[in-house]
Amino acid sequence: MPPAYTNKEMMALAAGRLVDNGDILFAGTGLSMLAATVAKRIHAPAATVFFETGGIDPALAELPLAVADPRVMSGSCLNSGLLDAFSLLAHRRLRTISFLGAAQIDAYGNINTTCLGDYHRPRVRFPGSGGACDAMSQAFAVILFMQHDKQRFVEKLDYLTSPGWLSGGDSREKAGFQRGGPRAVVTNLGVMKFDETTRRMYLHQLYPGVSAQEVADNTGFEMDLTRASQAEPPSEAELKALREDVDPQRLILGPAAE
Amino acid sequence: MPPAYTNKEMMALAAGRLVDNGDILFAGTGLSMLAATVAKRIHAPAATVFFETGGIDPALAELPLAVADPRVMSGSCLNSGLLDAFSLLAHRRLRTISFLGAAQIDAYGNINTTCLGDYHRPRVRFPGSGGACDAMSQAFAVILFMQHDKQRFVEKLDYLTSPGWLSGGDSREKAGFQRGGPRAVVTNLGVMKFDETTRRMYLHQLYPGVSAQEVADNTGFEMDLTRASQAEPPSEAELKALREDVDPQRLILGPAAE
Amino acid sequence: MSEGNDPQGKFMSAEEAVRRFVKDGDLVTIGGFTVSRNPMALAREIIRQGRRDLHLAVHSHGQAMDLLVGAGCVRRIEVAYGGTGRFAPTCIRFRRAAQSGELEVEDYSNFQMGLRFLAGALNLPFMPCRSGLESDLLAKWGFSPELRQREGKLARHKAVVTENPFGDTGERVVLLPALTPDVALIHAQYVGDDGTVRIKGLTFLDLEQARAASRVIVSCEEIVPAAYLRQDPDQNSLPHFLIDAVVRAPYGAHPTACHYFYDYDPRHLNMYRREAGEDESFRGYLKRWVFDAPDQESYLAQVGTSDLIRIRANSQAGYAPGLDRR
Amino acid sequence: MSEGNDPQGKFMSAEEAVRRFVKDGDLVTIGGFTVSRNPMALAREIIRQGRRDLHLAVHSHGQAMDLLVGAGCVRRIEVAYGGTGRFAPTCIRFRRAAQSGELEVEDYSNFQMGLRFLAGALNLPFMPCRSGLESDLLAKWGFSPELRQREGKLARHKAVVTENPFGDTGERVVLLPALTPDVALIHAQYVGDDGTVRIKGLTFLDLEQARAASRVIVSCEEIVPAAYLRQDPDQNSLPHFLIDAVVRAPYGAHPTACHYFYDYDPRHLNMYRREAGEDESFRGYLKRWVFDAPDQESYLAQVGTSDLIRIRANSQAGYAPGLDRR
Repeated sequence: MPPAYTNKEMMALAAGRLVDNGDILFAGTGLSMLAATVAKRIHAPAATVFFETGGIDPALAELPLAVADPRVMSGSCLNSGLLDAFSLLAHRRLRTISFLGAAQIDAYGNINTTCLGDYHRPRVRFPGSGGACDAMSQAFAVILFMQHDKQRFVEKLDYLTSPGWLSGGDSREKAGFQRGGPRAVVTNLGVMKFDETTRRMYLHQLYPGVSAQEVADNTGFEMDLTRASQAEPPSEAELKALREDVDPQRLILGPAAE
Repeated sequence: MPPAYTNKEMMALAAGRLVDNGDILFAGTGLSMLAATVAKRIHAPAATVFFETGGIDPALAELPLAVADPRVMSGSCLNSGLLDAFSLLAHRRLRTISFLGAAQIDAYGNINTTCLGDYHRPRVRFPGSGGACDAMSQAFAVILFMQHDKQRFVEKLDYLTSPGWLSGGDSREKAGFQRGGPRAVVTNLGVMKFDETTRRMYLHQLYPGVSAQEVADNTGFEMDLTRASQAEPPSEAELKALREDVDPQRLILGPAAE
Repeated sequence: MSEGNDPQGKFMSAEEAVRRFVKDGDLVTIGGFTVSRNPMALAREIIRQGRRDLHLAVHSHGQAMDLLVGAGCVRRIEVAYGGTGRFAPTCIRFRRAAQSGELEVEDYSNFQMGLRFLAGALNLPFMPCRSGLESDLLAKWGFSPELRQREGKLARHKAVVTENPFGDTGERVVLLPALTPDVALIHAQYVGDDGTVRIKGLTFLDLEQARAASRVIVSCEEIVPAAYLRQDPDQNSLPHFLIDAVVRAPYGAHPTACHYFYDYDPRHLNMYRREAGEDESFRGYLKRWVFDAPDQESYLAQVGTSDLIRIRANSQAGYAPGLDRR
Repeated sequence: MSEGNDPQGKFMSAEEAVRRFVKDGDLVTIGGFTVSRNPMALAREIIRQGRRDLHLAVHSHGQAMDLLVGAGCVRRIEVAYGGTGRFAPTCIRFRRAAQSGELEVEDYSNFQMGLRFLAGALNLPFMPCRSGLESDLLAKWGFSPELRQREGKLARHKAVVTENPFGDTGERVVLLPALTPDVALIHAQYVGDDGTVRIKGLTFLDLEQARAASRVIVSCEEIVPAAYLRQDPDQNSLPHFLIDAVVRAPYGAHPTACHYFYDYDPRHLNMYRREAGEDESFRGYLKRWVFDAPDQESYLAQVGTSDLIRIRANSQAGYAPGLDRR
């Protein structure tokens, strides 16, 4: 019988699998921290993780709960500050991959982490850009985390915090961006990617036990479901690394599977 | 009988006397290094010296021969780099006083440290601006060192490296500078200052034994000589500090007085 | 303060530093980042003294910002992020104040805020930036053009899009106005008895914020002889002549972390999240932790020895390994 | 190199580093400042390999710049200052090459060059600046508009004067184009066996230069275990993944100084000033100190033990106290 696992575990591992050995990873808090650290411990030991706060390639002996956690300052290659970190994010030669979460996303991978409702009198206020707009504007590529539901996968964002593929096609390039844009969206249902030409989101992989219809039902815009394959379930080795090594206190993973 | 002294000694001391206790001094090489360190040892112990290289308030146990001399990195308050140093030079609240030398100066205190003759095929090439243009543009005030002769005190500069009072009057302010400009010119004959209204150079002090006519004979433009007073000769204490404490090897002072 | 010399009268209590250097209506910036090195002792003193109409300019800020906003000291904020990681993904009082409209918010990104402080530090009027073209960070202004015209401290525009004049392609670039705060509040590990500041661990934007500000207040864990810090000037962070006030405040960043001294305090931060959730319980929090504790010493007595010991940093790691952070 | 691990093949000889990473015509920048931490071992290797048509972009530069210019490697230079303090108030070969017209010179100030490297490091297209309005630094262009149009590596303008769009006063501001060198040459005290760089003493513009460049070569006094440098990451300067080549070169900055390792060498610098003064004696200098000494080891044998010992840095001061510097 295959091992039981939670949605969060599947998401962290699905995102981690998108990391290549040698990648330079710009990680945020929460799931992105898990994805980066689990990838580094399983298949990408030469990947380097750094944080917008200036912590470059720390030992990460314990899981940081924020990008300013003192755990990103220990055993590092370099302790610096925000401007140094962003100089690496934006470096012409480094292929920095960024992990980000969001409150809303549209069909072209533009995201909202600022508010719902009117900006001047928001119904719900979120934390804001932080480094998200910078990563979406300047990183080599971005991998996004989302809870998959219609309130979050929307036709039109309440606020466009961070530019993805804008209105698709070559609109991002025309707007003045030199590179980057979202590469994948990892949700609790599967992994989406973006068409090479139209830059519109499509379903790339379904997690075991999830149907394409479930994705459609939870997406507030039209999405191409025809290219989907099945994601590998988490392996014993992946789950062991994630649970015993990366987040033994389940600080980010939350409650264990039944 | 008063003590014998050299021109360079008189110049270093005359410039040093212009320093107030508590001043923040941006020092270059050569005489400016002497002026700053001798002032600090005689009447302005709370003056702070820093260098464009990033050496902030070093101990200066030995005289540096260049602003990148390792002697500006020892016992310092802070070792940083050029951008930090220039942020202090340009700081809105700090009243940084800069010492500079030059190859040519005009009646409004604009200076040339770049070349004689045509810029593209110079007759004589000098080192260039270094931080001089930055100090003349942004320091709170500048004190200049010059050898006093007609080739150096000229009607028109071969190259305007660093802006002084430009064409006089309010031309500096109109050009866009927020503050600063040259306060005094210390030469081997005396000390010049700039008229508060016209911003034209005038003779402020003559060294002992120097006549106003001598200044006129060695100046390539009309200079008001009517306001000149006599400078105090170096005191025993000043000479002792300079010779025994600041530059015992006479690295910058050069040959001693007969 | 220590028994060191104090020729310039820089060393003083938090009460005196805030009284002398933080005024109603000031443009204030605070050092640290989310859960690290927030100048909490200074923030609590600002609340005690009832400062009003402050304009905060911060990047990713958490505990100090949320407390000042919650206590009603802040009228306007320029901000990139309000959160404390897992403890409060969005700062609780910040969220409520933004939603109720009592706080005027102007959003930027972290790189943008970093460049704006850098511009202030280098005395440049603006900075170019490649972040945010076509985003609502540029399109939606929290501070209206009219307000910007009226208030001398605000730049005329939130941002301006222009073309790079040095290339052939008409490449579009964002220009951002410099930030020159009236006062910067910084918490550091060490200050020398001449005022020299040494920060350990990440410096975030503290150095740019301090250099951009007209006045700088530094609270610190330890005051040490200047000669000790001058043995290795490479490690120092800010020169003494930029610092207006130094306040000795052990655990002055609590409940946020101070690298090599103490970790963040998960129990306090979780308790804060619960109490900040409702107006009445938040008033109870302020009473207990700010107003009834008139200085840092009485605040620490309120925290108690067992929590202070539990978060004490391990000398090798710089944090508290194995700390229960649930 | 040391016996450390070298998974990415970064550790190599000066010969290999220059052969692989410095090409004819490259835009090259060098770290250090006048008489300190010039990457001399790398500069000598570039001369040995006969690189031509280099375009140097430097701030205040002395020994390495003058040697490269004198040896005929450099066609163009963007520079703020060419001198070595008291030893050569204007660099000797630089002066001759500028006067003869064989070197094309474009002048900036040090703050301007710093901002241009910073722009490159932050991937910004330009930087504003308040230095140089109404000066010939702006008015006189060393590189003509036509040359700038023809050469892809050059910005279209030396500088542009514009207005600050954020104020009401039409305040004038200088814009300066970013510098993004093909290669940066840096000399550091320590490199970890993973490539992490630690510079002691002043960092000048080395960090901005390295981050702005497409490729980075670092020569160093010592290669040490990465774990040693990671014990105090606050003191490190550049991350391993920015570094393309690491060259172990003890006394690699000689005759310039390397803080905590050795002072500048006054005898050598005075001798250089004399020999650089005439073409023939300068050819003799190059023969003896560059071509007849095919690597750093033979160069140091040529310098000799007594000079190396004489300039050795005192551990407390970081330089050689009492050194005869006349």
